[in-house]
Amino acid sequence: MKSVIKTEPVLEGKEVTMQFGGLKAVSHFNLVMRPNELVGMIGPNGAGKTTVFNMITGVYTPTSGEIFLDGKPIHGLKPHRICHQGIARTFQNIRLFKELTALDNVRIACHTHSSSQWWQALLLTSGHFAEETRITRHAEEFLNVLGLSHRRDHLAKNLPYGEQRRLEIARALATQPKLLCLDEPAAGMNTSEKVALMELIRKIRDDFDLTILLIEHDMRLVMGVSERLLVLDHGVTISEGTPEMVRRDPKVIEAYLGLEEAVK
Amino acid sequence: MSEFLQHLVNGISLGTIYALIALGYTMVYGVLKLINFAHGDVYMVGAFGGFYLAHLLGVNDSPSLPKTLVVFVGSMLICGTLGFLIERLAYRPLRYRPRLTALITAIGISFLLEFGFQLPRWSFMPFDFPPGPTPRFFPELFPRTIWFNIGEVSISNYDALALGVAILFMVGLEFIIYRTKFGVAMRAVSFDPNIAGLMGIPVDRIISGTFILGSVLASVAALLVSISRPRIDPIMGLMPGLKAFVAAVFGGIGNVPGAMVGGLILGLSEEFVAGYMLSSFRDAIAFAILILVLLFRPEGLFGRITTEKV
Amino acid sequence: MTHTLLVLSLMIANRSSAVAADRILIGEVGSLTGAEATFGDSTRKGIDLAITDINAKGGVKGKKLEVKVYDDQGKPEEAATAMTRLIAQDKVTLVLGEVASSRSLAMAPIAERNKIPMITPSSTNPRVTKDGKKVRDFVFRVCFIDPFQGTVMAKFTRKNLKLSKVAILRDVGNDYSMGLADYFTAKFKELGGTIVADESYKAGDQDFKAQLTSLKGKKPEAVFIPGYYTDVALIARQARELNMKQPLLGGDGWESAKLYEIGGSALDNSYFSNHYSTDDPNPKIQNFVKRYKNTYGEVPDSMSALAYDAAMIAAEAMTKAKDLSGEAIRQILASTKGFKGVTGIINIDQDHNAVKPAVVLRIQDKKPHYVTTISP
Amino acid sequence: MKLLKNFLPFLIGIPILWGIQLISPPHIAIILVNVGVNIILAVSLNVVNGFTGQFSIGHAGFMAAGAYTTAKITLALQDTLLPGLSPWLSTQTIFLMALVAGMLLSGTMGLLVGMPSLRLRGDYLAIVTLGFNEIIRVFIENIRWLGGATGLSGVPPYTTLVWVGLGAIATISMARRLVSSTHGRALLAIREDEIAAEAMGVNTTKYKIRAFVISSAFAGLGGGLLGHYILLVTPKTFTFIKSMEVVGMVVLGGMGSISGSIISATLLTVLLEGLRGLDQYRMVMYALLLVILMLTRPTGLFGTHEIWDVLSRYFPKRKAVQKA
Repeated sequence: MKSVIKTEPVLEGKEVTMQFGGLKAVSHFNLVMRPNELVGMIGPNGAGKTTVFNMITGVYTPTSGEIFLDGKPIHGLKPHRICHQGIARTFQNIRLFKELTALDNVRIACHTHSSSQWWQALLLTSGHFAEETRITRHAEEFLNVLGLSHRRDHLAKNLPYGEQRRLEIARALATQPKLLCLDEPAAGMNTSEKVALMELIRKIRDDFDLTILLIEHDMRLVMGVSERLLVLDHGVTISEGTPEMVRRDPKVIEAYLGLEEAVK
Repeated sequence: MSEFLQHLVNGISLGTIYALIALGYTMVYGVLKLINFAHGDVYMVGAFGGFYLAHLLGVNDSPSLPKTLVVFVGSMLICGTLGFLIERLAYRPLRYRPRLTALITAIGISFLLEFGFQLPRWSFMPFDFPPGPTPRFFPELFPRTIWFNIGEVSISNYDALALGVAILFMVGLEFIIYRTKFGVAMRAVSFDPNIAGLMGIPVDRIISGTFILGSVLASVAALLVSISRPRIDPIMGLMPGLKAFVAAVFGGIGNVPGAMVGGLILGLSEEFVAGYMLSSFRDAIAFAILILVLLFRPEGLFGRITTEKV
Repeated sequence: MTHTLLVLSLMIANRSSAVAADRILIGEVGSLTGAEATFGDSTRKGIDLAITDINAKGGVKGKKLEVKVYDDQGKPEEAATAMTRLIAQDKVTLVLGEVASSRSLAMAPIAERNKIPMITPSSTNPRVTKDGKKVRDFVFRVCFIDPFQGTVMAKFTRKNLKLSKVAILRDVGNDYSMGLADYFTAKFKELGGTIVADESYKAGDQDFKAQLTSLKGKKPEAVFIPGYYTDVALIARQARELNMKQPLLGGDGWESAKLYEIGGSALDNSYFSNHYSTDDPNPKIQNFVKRYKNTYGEVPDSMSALAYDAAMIAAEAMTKAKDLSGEAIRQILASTKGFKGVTGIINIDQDHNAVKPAVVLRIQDKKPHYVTTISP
Repeated sequence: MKLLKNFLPFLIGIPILWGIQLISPPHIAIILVNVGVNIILAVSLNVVNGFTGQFSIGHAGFMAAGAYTTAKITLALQDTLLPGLSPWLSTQTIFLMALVAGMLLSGTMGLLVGMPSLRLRGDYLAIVTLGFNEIIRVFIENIRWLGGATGLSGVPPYTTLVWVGLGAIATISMARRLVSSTHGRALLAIREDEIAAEAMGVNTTKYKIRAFVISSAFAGLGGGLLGHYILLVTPKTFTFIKSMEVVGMVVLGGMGSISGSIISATLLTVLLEGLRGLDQYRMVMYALLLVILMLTRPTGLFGTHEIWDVLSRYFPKRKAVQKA
């Protein structure tokens, strides 16, 4: 841990605010992520977690504030530019390319690092073929990592739910990101699937040398896997720290855990 | 000055036509998200329905108010039925398919009506149907009179009536949509037909109702236009239909006052382009204005921005 | 793939009927559907009437005439396909058509290539029969050409009506209208008149008041509207609604009973040039009008009259020709002199245009009245 | 080897097309030319409407741009002989260059139209493309240099069945190569989910415009070929009705299916020709068949599949049944 802290941050958000009309979805959000960190973001529904994701990945341009990746500003860039800079994401409401095969879903993500030109594809240059082979091999590797090799030629829409979630992760990995943002990757899974998934996420982080930002609803799960937690409520960070610290934070208990406990 | 005033009156009169057709267009679109390409042809059928009824009643020889009313009601009934049938047979089976699919059947229906009406007369028909391609004279249901003059510019009862009816329709539609049970159901179906169905709304009936309403509007528009511009033919709905669609998009498709305003703006801009600039570029410039508006306001004048939830 | 295609098309082709020995097949291409269907419809009726008449008198060379009609939807590329099919598959002896120059222009090269005579009843663009400097050997017409009719109306307006300020309202999408307007302008200016305004409309428009209002502001003494009756009737009505009292002027595209029916009294005191006058006591014309009325229940328009003449000239040429080869018929057609048609006495000139006098008619009380004849 | 693979479809195509051209009587040839041109139009429109999922209904405008450019060039160079070439080779070369110029200009038009309008979606994009179609047509009608309402007549008869066939092969190869490349997959990604595509690093705006430009260029090719067959280029050929017909072919064939577009273009063209004997009833029948086909095959003849995929799936299944 100590060695991690010394290095420069991968992602840094400074006073990021997002306003929709009169509604402040996120206000003065600050975040620093060090290399190889696995940070969990929690908060009740409508707390602004996904909005934070959308700002980091460029879907929304923050109303004010700055976001840096490796020290370079990325706020206001288009999503594809941010993706090229090294941030990849999954979506809360799975957004696979439904009518395409699992392999094609991943191959599309490999496009980010393709050097071929479109006219090469039309003229069938040898560079084009080499590139296509490389991309396919690459994509197959990622399918393999996520245990989806047997689904290579299946249409994404026909995969079971859990596998669709994993395919989204494979697709995000294929863009070769520095930072991976996972939006409720375990939603809709049963407990054993969830545990397996969290193991997988940790393994991916280590194997691919990644930094991961994770939104998760399941408290126990996110506490088990994250090194650091961030709690959002009504667009404001109400607590930040190790899972133990957050768990004990009275504000968190009041805003989020308290509610859940009370229901139980 | 009087020329400008005359252009203004002409433009409003032309815009009223577009608005009348656009109202029906926008209604159907609002609920179904379907470009009902056949709307212009329903309009054409409305005109011919009125034409046949007027001849049947001998309006040409002795026009009277009751006869005029019968012509209007009859034509509305014909179009309402046609609208119902089109939706039932050609659109409903494709409701949950990609929208382009229904667009193609809409084009098919449009062709069917246009080319069907261009056929030579069937010998077994007691009256002159199909009418064939030759234009027909639409009988004068009531004479044109000048209501008042401003300098050299005169305003006729035809123009005033059309504008009055258009405004009445706009207000009426707004009332139906926001103040009646049917309107609430329509809005629910427009929002999401599946969920509306789950909430116990008879989706099929609401959509049928919307189609009938839209088609009835088309028939009234057709009659009002045909009275003042008494030439009707099987393809009379093609260009007005297209222009009305442009007007509806212009105002923000699905939005009733938007269709009205869009129609008027389109009519006025065409009028002033043709009157003061190059009349041969009339259509091009009308489209160019539309494109410019859409580039700066992609949702149309009164449309709502729909953002996709990520 | 291509093979399947070929088989498919050959299947269509094989339906073709062999020409029986006792009849002569001629082809017709027309816009039976689409935006200009009404003109195709009139033309077809005119041709059908002519064929009935010819066959009643024993046909051509003792054989009955038969017409094969193909629709082109008013599209040039369809006209080309239809023309090719008539010649190559149906093996017609001669082709009649098309109404519009843009479609005749697509058909003319095919007639030329296959050496099959083609007579267009009403395509007025000079290029239909004369491609650049070269006259198309197999293409003829029985109607006026644009330069002639435009000139006639310019002369009439300037000399007979003694008007000097005229406005033009033309159909921008229609080559006939554009041609007439251009030649009218040239001649009228040459005769010392001025064109005070030149506006355009598009066929099928519902509203012409924008253009009319700006024309009105220029205070012309007359408005030349070289369009078709379908639009002119509405234009006239709207002009009168705008209190424009000037005479309206036009060409043979005006001639139709529908003009008077739709336009009503708005057309009073208007003039147009035509091939003939329906009130001309000439029995040939009266007989045609009567028979047309009896057959179709309507008064013929200029399209049907021209179509009738085109079919009649074709029949005469086939009768006179030594055999039914394209070349033989072509030679007779090219030397046609003094053919007495419904639309006047037709001479075919070296450019394969019909040379005949034009009559100018005045509309009063929903009827055309003969005013004068202007010779070429 | 590389070169061979590149030109293989053309090398195989030329003798076959040549053969067909030799044995086809003119009335068959003209139908085949129409089929070929419609294949070019449908397949190229499919790149935008089917692959990329953008709703364009202004294809005829780009056809017009290509047709007029090509015709203007060949008319101007009609009597020119390129040095060092036989007359035949010289005209063929001029025609090829004119076609390429036509494609370049229509592609440029596609760029000019696409850049502002591809920000719009769905029906709004549709109406804007339709609007541009009409604008292009109205402008041509008003330009005397382009022949106004009559158009350009006396266009030299350069288009042959071989030319059209090669054009179709080029279009189909373009579409197939594109869709099986990483660039084509980027287009498919846009169709499936624009936001996800963008998040995966696809510059959606750039790719949409690129698809639009390629599609427009090939529409220009179709226009140029058609013009040099009917020897006439007129605004009447390029109305929005023509655009709608092409959209009909694409949807009927199945959005995103190349073979679907080919087959539906062929089917509809041959069908329309086969019905010609019915006079006025022809278009009524055509409209009825269009509606019935759409109702019975709502996703088009092939959906998003290709005939080669469908076949390969069909055969193993039949084997399985036999075993059982």
